[in-house]
Amino acid sequence: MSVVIGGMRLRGPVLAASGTFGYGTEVPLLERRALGAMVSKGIFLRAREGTAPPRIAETPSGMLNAIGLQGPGADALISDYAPRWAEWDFPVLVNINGESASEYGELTARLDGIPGVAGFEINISCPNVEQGGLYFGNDPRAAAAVTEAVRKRTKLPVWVKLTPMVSDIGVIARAVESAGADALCAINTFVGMSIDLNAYRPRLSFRTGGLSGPAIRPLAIHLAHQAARAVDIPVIGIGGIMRAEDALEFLVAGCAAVQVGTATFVNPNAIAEVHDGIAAFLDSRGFSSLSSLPRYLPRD
Amino acid sequence: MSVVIGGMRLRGPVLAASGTFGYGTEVPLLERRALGAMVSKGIFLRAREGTAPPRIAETPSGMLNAIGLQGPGADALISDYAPRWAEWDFPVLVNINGESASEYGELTARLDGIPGVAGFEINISCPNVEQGGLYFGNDPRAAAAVTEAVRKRTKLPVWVKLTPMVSDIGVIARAVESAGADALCAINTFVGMSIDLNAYRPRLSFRTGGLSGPAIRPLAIHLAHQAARAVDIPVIGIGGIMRAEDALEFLVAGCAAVQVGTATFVNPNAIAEVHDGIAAFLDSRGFSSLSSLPRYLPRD
Amino acid sequence: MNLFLLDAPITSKRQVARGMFVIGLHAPEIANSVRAGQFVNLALSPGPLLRRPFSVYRASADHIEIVLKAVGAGTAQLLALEPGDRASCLGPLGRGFELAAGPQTAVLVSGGLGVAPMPLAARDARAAGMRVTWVHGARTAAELCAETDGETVIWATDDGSQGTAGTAVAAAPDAEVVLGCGPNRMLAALAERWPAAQVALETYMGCGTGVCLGCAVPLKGGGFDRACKEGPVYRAADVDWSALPTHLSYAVTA
Amino acid sequence: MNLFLLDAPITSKRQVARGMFVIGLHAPEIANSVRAGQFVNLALSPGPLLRRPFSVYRASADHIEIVLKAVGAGTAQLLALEPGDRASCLGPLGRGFELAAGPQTAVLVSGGLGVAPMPLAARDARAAGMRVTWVHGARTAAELCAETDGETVIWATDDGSQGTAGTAVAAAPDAEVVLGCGPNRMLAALAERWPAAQVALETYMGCGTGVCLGCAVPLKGGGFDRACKEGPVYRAADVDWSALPTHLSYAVTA
Ligand SMILES: Cc1cc2nc3c(=O)[nH]c(=O)nc-3n(C[C@H](O)[C@H](O)[C@H](O)COP(=O)(O)OP(=O)(O)OC[C@H]3O[C@@H](n4cnc5c(N)ncnc54)[C@H](O)[C@@H]3O)c2cc1C
Ligand SMILES: Cc1cc2nc3c(=O)[nH]c(=O)nc-3n(C[C@H](O)[C@H](O)[C@H](O)COP(=O)(O)OP(=O)(O)OC[C@H]3O[C@@H](n4cnc5c(N)ncnc54)[C@H](O)[C@@H]3O)c2cc1C
Ligand SMILES: Cc1cc2nc3c(=O)[nH]c(=O)nc-3n(C[C@H](O)[C@H](O)[C@H](O)COP(=O)(O)O)c2cc1C
Ligand SMILES: Cc1cc2nc3c(=O)[nH]c(=O)nc-3n(C[C@H](O)[C@H](O)[C@H](O)COP(=O)(O)O)c2cc1C
Ligand code: FES
Ligand code: FES
Repeated sequence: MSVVIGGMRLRGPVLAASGTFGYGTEVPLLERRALGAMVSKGIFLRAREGTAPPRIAETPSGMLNAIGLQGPGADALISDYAPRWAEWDFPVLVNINGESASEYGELTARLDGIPGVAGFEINISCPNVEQGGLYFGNDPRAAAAVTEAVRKRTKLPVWVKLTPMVSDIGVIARAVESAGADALCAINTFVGMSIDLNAYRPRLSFRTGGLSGPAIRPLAIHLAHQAARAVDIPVIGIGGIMRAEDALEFLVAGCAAVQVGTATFVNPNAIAEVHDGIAAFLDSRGFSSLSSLPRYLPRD
Repeated sequence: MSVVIGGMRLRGPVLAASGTFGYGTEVPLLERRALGAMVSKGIFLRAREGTAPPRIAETPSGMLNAIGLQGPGADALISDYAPRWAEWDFPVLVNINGESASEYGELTARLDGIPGVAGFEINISCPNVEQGGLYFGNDPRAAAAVTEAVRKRTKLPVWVKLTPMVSDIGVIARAVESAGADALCAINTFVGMSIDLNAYRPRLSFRTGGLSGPAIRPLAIHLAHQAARAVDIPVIGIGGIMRAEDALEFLVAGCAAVQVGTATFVNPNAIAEVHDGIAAFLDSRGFSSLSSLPRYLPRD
Repeated sequence: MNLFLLDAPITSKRQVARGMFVIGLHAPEIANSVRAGQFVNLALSPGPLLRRPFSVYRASADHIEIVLKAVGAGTAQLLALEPGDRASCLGPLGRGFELAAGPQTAVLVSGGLGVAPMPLAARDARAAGMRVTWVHGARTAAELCAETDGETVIWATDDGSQGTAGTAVAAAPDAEVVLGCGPNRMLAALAERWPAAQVALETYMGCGTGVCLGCAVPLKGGGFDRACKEGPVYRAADVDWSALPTHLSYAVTA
Repeated sequence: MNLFLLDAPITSKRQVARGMFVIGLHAPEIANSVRAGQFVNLALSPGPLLRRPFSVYRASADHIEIVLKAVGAGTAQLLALEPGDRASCLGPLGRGFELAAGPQTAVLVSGGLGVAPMPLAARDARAAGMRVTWVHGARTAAELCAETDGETVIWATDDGSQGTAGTAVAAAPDAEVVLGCGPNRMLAALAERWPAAQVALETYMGCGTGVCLGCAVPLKGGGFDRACKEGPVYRAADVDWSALPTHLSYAVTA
């Protein structure tokens, strides 16, 4: 079940999504054998405290989060985590964030060449920061500028994580493809709000949060499919995958791989179960490999 | 619990959403006493067959639909339904659709003055038609042009139903407010896709469908709130309301009323239960009327 | 026509074929008014968002029965219920078989779970004065519903393990009145042989009450009907079988 | 530290105060390794998406117990389970109380459902050689957890209907080691009186395993800790109580 994503061979198509797997060191129970790759929690160049609690709220088949990209910054990442990643048998990509295109570039330069850092996932889609984040993901020119700034500083794989908060994801997808992205990740969370009827104000201190989980899956499949139709680089599908069948929907819809996020909170073995379930499905349908799975990807 | 929406007094804040209540004649079980108003299934000037089956697919806490605005057209509406509406003790608004601004205008002119037609809800947000629909809802100029075309043809209340498939709903909201809308309805369904793993293609014959139900509620609350912050006319909240508490979240977030859709499929008494639940809530918190409910509506 | 929304207690559960069970529900208002071919719409909470439609299998003074297999999450959850548990039950829904009184011959043709409306259909056809023959088919003997309600049944199995080898449609004798229920593919075959047959067909449903237009049935004459309102029983010749999905994809199965 | 994911059968259920129940689960691996103040994360399917955290109330060779009230959909569903039903149980999670061995005096202060970690805490404190006093408070006598595990308990009720009138914090004697659990508001009061107390606090949780950063606890020294990993037990003086939500809004209550 190995797949090649923008020049990088992964041992399987099921990856850990950013922000839902920490730095890969937290959950002892997890079966790592099935992990194709891990994307680290998003970081900025400098350490960030994140937002005040409450940071999460549950919703029907989903959850809102506004963590605010709490993280240790580049230096601590390099000293505390990268050395451990360097010893693992799967690649770790760093989810990078910035308040300007040049800050993204600076962070890339700082991390490029550090053993353990196998590539970059550019986050231009975080709904939970006051500066940057979503803004870059909404505007094709800004998205391309950030991608270029990162691309110039590294030869490692560069993935760009798209926001769903757009009228036409194809426009952004093509813009970042032209700017040198090796792959696209679709999608990040949708902006949502939930009201506390005791306090008569939003449940989250940040007021809004990003919606993840099974609730968004049909929307995510559509957006990943639209992105895949728009570009020639691989698209990694993300959003509400709980079981192998969910991942298979993204794969049939044109994705080359998938990331699993919120499911890990409910089931720390989710990645292994999704991976094994895909293998069992292929087997039961008589497909010898993932590449023989039929795809539904009409080109306009 | 009566509310005034753009000059029209409604006996309660809970309305029936378009397309989920037919023409109001179908479900005998329903308790009509609680209905503030009904919005009819969307129609075009001429009869439409709608899309081929499968038209719906269930998703986690939601459903996709691609009905394709099947409907009898203006003439049959006028002869078969309007006379019955004229005898009811709550207003019926017609959800109007067109392939061009002038077609919206023509339909309005045809229905204006017909006894039983109490107002118009302009649908510029249907994701399930090849022509028109979403296109008008994405572009502030097109949205305003449609609104103006309708506004010119009637003195009845004109509501505009917004699409969630935009980066900034406030822009569209302000555009249609300026063009003469009396109220906004937020929101229509989100575009989604679900894959049939037996056929390796989308479950819906139309390929994509509109996502409704509790899954979208946090997204809908956020969008209704954003719209309410952007304009001075009332906003009617729509999306995933199943119980009174869900409706109250929209009301606290700044909405003047709500529409209930998918919930009716599961519980034909949903509207009465939501209505009664709001009344009980106000009572338990010691609020003498809906207008004393605290609102969370900071102005930028 | 009246419609009832009941919080109905499960009163019984028994197996009638491999994987196929009959569940009894205390639902007096529905039991008293249901006609053969009509259905109820069941919901569990917590459970899937939408209700699930099931034909009424039998009805006594206070109880209705439904027959089902676990094909996905909703049916699996229903089958996990035990007597004493409750399900929300909306019904009776749809238009049933039309059985004009008279001394006619009637043949009831059912495939697999299409057995569901047949006990009531047999009862009502007999009450209307008809001579009833019931033909029931399945893939293999173990999947044939064992209950015949005292009717003589002609069996058919794809693998010949019981009764005629082949389909129920092929095994059925001619008759003046033909009633059918089973997979849409089988009903299409039945329509070829008996254009005037009444068939109860299956579509995905959103509401079951006629308001969502989700259950579209393509008509030979053009346009769509609602399976939950004008159907689920149709005159076989009226349906555009080529445009009706032949296979409803419930859970993922190979 | 090992973590276990078990499909645990419910083995018992009993009422211990008005609306408050103790549920027993067969979970040998967790029962053998859990420490006072640690919690388990329970899930039901179908049920809410996220797991729900519960302190371990007692642990025997093969079983753990939790104590709970129905405050919303998840807890109501858990309370509807009967012996024989199963729940998915992840644990033990978090860092428990630290009880250095020695002949010290210990006071356990609990309010309402904050009783949850106290039976294990009393057991472990005694095992560490401490003299234990347990002070338990609630709004009114009927809401006091009736089980004392053989410990002498000083009771406190807001309305004076049993024991001292007032809060458990006010009713507690001084001691060298202070352990507290209860509403965050009560813990803030406890922190004023005993800055060195160890308190088990409550936050919303996404994962319970340290990966989501959803359970942020604001620290006096700045920044945030994870209640599920560095907590839920904190040195009272380390927490910025003014920035910790005092009231977690579960279901809608007046
Ligand atoms: C009029 C009528 C009568 C029926 N009578 C019987 C009967 O007597 N016995 C019996 O066993 N079965 C009967 N069925 C079929 C039965 O309704 C389905 O097997 C059942 O709904 C499957 O639900 P599930 O959750 O187990 O399947 P899943 O595989 O979980 O369903 C998968 C998805 O398919 C969709 N879906 C499934 N069923 C429906 C539906 N009916 N409408 C809309 N969407 C749907 C939903 O998206 C659902 O999430 C009848 C169907 C109809 C229309
Ligand atoms: C460490 C710890 C130990 C606890 N121990 C106990 C105990 O021993 N006994 C006991 O009765 N209670 C205990 N609680 C509280 C218990 O977890 C909550 O009462 C329970 O989660 C409420 O769930 P509900 O579905 O009934 O409430 P709901 O009202 O349905 O919850 C409403 C919403 O609140 C949110 N929510 C609720 N709980 C949490 C949560 N914990 N994390 C994130 N979001 C949440 C979700 O959005 C949920 O949908 C503990 C909590 C923590 C953090
Ligand atoms: C608690 C939480 C934190 C997240 N943090 C990040 C992040 O730091 N960077 C990022 O790109 N995405 C982040 N995400 C988004 C996820 O990576 C993923 O895109 C999203 O949750 C949808 O997938 P899911 O439904 O499988 O969770 C976060 C999601 C959650 C729930
Ligand atoms: C089956 C179905 C048909 C619908 N048809 C229409 C329509 O004709 N016109 C329209 O403006 N909205 C239509 N809608 C959208 C609803 O009015 C509503 O905006 C949406 O479903 C979200 O609300 P809900 O989650 O309460 O259903 C339809 C929704 C459904 C589920
Ligand atoms: S199922 Fe909704 S109209 Fe038939
Ligand atoms: S609950 Fe996820 S980090 Fe603590």
